[in-house]
Amino acid sequence: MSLKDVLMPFTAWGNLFKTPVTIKDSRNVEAAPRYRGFHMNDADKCIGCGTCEEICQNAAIDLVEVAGYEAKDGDSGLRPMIDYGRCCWCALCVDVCTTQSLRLTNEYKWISSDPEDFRFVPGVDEKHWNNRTEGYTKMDGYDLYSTQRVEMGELHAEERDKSFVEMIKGYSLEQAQKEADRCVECGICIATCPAHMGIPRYIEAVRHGDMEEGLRILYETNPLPEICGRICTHKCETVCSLNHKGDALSIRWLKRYIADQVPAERYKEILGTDKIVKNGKKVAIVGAGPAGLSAAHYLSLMGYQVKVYEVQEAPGGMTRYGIPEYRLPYDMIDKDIDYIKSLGAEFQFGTRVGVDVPLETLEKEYDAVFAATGLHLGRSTRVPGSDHKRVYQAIDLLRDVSYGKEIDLSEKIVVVGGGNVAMDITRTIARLQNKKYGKVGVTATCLEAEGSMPADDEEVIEAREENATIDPGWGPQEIIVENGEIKGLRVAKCLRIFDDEGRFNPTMDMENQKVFEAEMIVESIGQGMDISYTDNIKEKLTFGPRGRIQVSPDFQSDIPWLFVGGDIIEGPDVIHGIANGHKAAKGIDKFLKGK
Amino acid sequence: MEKFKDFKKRTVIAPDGEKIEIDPMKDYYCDAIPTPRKDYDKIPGILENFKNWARSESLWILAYGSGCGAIEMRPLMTPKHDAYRFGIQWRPTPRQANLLMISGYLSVKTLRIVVRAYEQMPSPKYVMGLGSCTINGGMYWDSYNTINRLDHFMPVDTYVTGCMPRPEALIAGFDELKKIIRAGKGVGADKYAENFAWYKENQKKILGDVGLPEYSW
Amino acid sequence: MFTFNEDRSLFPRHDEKGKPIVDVESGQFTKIWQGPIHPGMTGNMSLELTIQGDEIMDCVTHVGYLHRGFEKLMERRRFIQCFPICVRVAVPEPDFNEYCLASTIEELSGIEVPEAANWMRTLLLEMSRLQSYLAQMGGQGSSFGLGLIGQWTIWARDLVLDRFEEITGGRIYHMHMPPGGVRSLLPAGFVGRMNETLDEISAVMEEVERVLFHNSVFKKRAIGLGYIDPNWVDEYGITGPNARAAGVAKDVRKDNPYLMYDRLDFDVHLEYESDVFARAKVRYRDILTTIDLIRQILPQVPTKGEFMAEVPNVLHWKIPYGETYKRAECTRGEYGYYTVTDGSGYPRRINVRGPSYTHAVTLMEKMAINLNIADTAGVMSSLHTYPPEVER
Amino acid sequence: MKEIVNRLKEKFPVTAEIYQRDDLTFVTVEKKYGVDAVAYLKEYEGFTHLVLLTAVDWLEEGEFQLTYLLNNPKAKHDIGLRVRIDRETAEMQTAHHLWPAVTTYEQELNEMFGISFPGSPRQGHRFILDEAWQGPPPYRRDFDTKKYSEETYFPRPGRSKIDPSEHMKKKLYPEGM
Repeated sequence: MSLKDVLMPFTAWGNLFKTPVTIKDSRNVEAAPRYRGFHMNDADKCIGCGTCEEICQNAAIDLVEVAGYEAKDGDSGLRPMIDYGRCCWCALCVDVCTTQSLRLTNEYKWISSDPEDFRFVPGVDEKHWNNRTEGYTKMDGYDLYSTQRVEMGELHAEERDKSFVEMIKGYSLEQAQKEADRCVECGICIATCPAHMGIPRYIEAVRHGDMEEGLRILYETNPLPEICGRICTHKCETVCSLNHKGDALSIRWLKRYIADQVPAERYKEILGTDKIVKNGKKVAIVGAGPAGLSAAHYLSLMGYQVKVYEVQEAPGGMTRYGIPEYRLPYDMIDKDIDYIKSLGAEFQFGTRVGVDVPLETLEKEYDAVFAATGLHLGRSTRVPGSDHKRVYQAIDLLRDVSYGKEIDLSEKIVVVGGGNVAMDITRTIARLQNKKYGKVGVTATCLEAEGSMPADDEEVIEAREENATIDPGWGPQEIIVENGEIKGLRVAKCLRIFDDEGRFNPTMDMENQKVFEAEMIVESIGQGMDISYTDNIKEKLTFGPRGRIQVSPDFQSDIPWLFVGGDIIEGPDVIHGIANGHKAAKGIDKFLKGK
Repeated sequence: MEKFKDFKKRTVIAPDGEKIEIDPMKDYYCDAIPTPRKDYDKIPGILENFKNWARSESLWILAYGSGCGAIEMRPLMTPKHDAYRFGIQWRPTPRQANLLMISGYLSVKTLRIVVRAYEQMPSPKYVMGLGSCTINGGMYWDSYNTINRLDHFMPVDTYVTGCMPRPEALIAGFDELKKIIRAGKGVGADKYAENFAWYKENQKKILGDVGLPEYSW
Repeated sequence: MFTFNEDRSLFPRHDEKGKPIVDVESGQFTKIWQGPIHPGMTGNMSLELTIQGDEIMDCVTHVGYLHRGFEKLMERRRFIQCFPICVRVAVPEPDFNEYCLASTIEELSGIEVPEAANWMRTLLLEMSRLQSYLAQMGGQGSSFGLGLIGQWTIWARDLVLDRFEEITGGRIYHMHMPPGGVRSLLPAGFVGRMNETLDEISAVMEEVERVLFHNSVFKKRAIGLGYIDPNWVDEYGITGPNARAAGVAKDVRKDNPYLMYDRLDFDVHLEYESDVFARAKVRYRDILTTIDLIRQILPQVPTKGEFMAEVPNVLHWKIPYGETYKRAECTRGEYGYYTVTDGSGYPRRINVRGPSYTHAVTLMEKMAINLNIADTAGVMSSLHTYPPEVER
Repeated sequence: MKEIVNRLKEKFPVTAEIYQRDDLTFVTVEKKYGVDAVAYLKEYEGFTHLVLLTAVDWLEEGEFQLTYLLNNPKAKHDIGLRVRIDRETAEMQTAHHLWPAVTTYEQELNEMFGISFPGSPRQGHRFILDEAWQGPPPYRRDFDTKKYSEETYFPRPGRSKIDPSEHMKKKLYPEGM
């Protein structure tokens, strides 16, 4: 111990002359710009997916109903309520938020004497930090799940533009599991899917590699997984919560993956449908399209003896005769339908109900009838010249291709229409032309402008890859016929399609016209239905807008034994048909059990 | 109760040889339960207002951190925030303190101590709950060893939210508490006395019946 | 300079039957409880002391005042959910929990962490070490009545917390190292501000050196107090500065280099007196080393690039069966996580190995014997124990 | 590491070995050799530093796994010695004579898992839990901490659990599906 040790501590007095470090105004200290303070939610952006609730380890987040936000497609109408008696400000909810609507502000003072106060709905309840912009947000490059879709293998344009080989290759197990892993299991998609499929559950089955369980979940609501897995309009993907900051989950391909993995001969064993107890009642189904097949499947399972009447030579309806083989191979249709056949459903082909078999006969022979005849009549543009023999309906041509008939092609063809059917026929013609002439000369045109075409984006992109010309935004005016031969289609620029009241009433710019050269025109502007078989009982039925038969939620018409569904009621698309068939089957069961 | 096995009368010989009789039960606990002040919830008069002002400007905190939040109290004692200038200081024993800060979760073992410390503090006394844990269990909402709601065990005057609250938030909390005291609403001790049976029942549900007299003083 | 007046290690505490030789019933002894309030920033822990006069005859450590059952709670949380909760294990120094948990999970699920994230983690761990040491230094001074040291170092620690706040958005619980990487890189202008902070802390440390280490009071009380025999290091599982002050070079950063420590240049400081004073000196020199390390790290942290590996969807992250142990050198010694997974989305078991586990219980009980009551706080503080590590 | 395990194998029957990292190995021995193997590693192989001793509850298999994690400070190696013991009887020889710290570990395991170590000094004494603790050993997997907390600690009411998909179905399709 030296004198130095005694004196040294006194050097602390040197601080006496320094500026004090004390914060003068301790009450108004601003936190750092990235401080994790109180929550703020952009309630209009939020979709109430509940992922924040899912990840919160403190159970601090509840989804609650909030005034002003109603449930709609892609938005549950719920908003997160946060309990500051639980929160630990870890900000995992911000990191995981699918819409990035949730963030933290850098406000940190909240004092109250009432412990019940500390529960609020951020962004909805009035709080003094609501207009603060600083605070914690998720950084780019930091993701708790992948926002990128697993790339799907496709045939290249050169490989596919001459053949009808299926162009989507399908996922491998590893890819499927990786894609399935992206699902956040919010379930927003379920309500939007017309069939209300258990989407998160079957995706979970893919993740676990348990395709048998996946198949069981699929068949709860959808008896045509192979078909749906390829050509479904996938409304679920448009509302997928991952869509908001990345790619939507490819729900459709995952569904297809499950069905592809299970061989047809194991279906009965997996689904437990080896033995079905028949109840002795009989149901007739008109039309072997998705709705009819779906009804046939569920009715068969319930023990009904089902007979399906189909005018064509093979089952599948539009899926077989309206969709080209490169999108939906016929053996995949057969796989689904053979299973339905194996459940005991009978089919009678080449029979037109109302012509070959009157509806009255069905009424007598069966306990109930389900009519799902679909939309098979092409609609015409009715422009001058559209009655020419070289003006075709897309739907007729597609059917002919399915039957393997030779199409009378030309080198220059114009397709009128911008929907998926128009793309189907355009791409089909492109392939046929490529085979026949070695080059493609097909142009598709439609009223809708680029970007708002009703067809799926990838359809348009792929059609262009296959060298078809897509020139949207034109309204057909006249088919130019010279010497009995078609020379072209005169079109005018379309300014708007709907009028102020939202009715279909296109306005053209007559100054801006041009002519698409063509030797053949294909019209694909929608389809109509043929329900002439109901002519005899027409007065007993009620008809809604656009000539549709009015039905109850069970798809029962005003005639109790007649159920109607499919494209002629809702849609048109395959998943509505499947949902209709399922609901109708339940309705028929309810009706017949109550009888 | 293993911990209280030594709580019996005995004679202790001090180092200088003096014999000292010790009866811990009598020394630390009493059978008389507390009584609330008369008319404590009435609007205070001028004298009481003056007293409340004096109380609010000298918050003496029991320097006992029950949980995480205690670490953010320490910077208040440093020159940076210097809480002493607001009349706030930390005292080593409950007898000298009138503000009990529950700085976060309370494990069962700590609850036992905190209840006793609270009872030993002279009236009027105030309780401030820091952080989520005191409000609704916080992170440890599903833990088998931490209580979820502080207001079931002692009257709480004010809560400061945060996990854990920043020192600045604590200062804001003191400001709020001062307002409460000046308004004559800092009557936690009276509420505790008034609802003594209910509080004791809740405490005993968790701490077990320790076989001690009801109230420590 | 240090003399041993008797061989304390031989003091018998229990006879062959395990009964304490100290007989309270005889009236010769008094039993007092020190704690759970503890001077010197150590957390809530009690020492049940049996004293004669003011000399401690027997000591039993009681913990559990901060027990929240983390290991149980983590068993019912998903892997990502463990990450916010695990930091609460050691309040004054939470980042080591984050790192150890994240690295075990990364190892078990085979995730490669980007280099930028590793640099960030190294920086955060060193900053965390700095603020924890500063807090301890204040506690060490306070426990001998030198409250001024605490005023300075806790203030200096606040500066580090401000820097933490800038990077991570949190002051105490940073939660910046989720399994797979870090949440963000450094904000703009951070390096300059951090360097300023380090300058200020260096200035404070110079003052601490003068006022604490050249303080006759501290010297008189701390030198020779709380001797740890080098032989006890393995016997009692002593790690960190406590071992280094006994002349045993134990430092995980050198022994089993993790993160970027093999690319950094630093020394392990040894002292041989093994008393409270020597331990304080080791820590003091460690603070200087840490400041130097941060200065080395700062220019090397990438400003852009990938900082988060691609992790499976955290909502249903499953890890196949496996077990591993990862350690890091925290301010108290070896900090480690032993993680067992079973193929589900939840950990089977996570065991936290805090250095305080042995320091605060077994070692403290041994060292307390023959101390004066007044010195226990100083000795405890010099062991730098955090009770939450003991009971989790 | 391999040589050490081979030497260990000569002395004790090793039922499983996992080379987790270059410096970390896990080996499993039978219960009756457990403490002897730990002592052997300590005395002859230089694993003088006990890192931790803990248990894992394999409820489905009806067994506890005890892990003695040992560190060789010179070679900078770790070895995790694992012993499976029956969950019903839950008893193991004590190793407190090897390191004093084992007493604490064994006391904790006794309290939190209900594993008894006959002969270990502080068995049966409360360590972490409160004296009033009446429940089962809490680290056992069949103890449900959430349920216990809800029953004991007055959870604040007023929480709701709404599943978005169910809610949407109810709102958008009130007639049902």
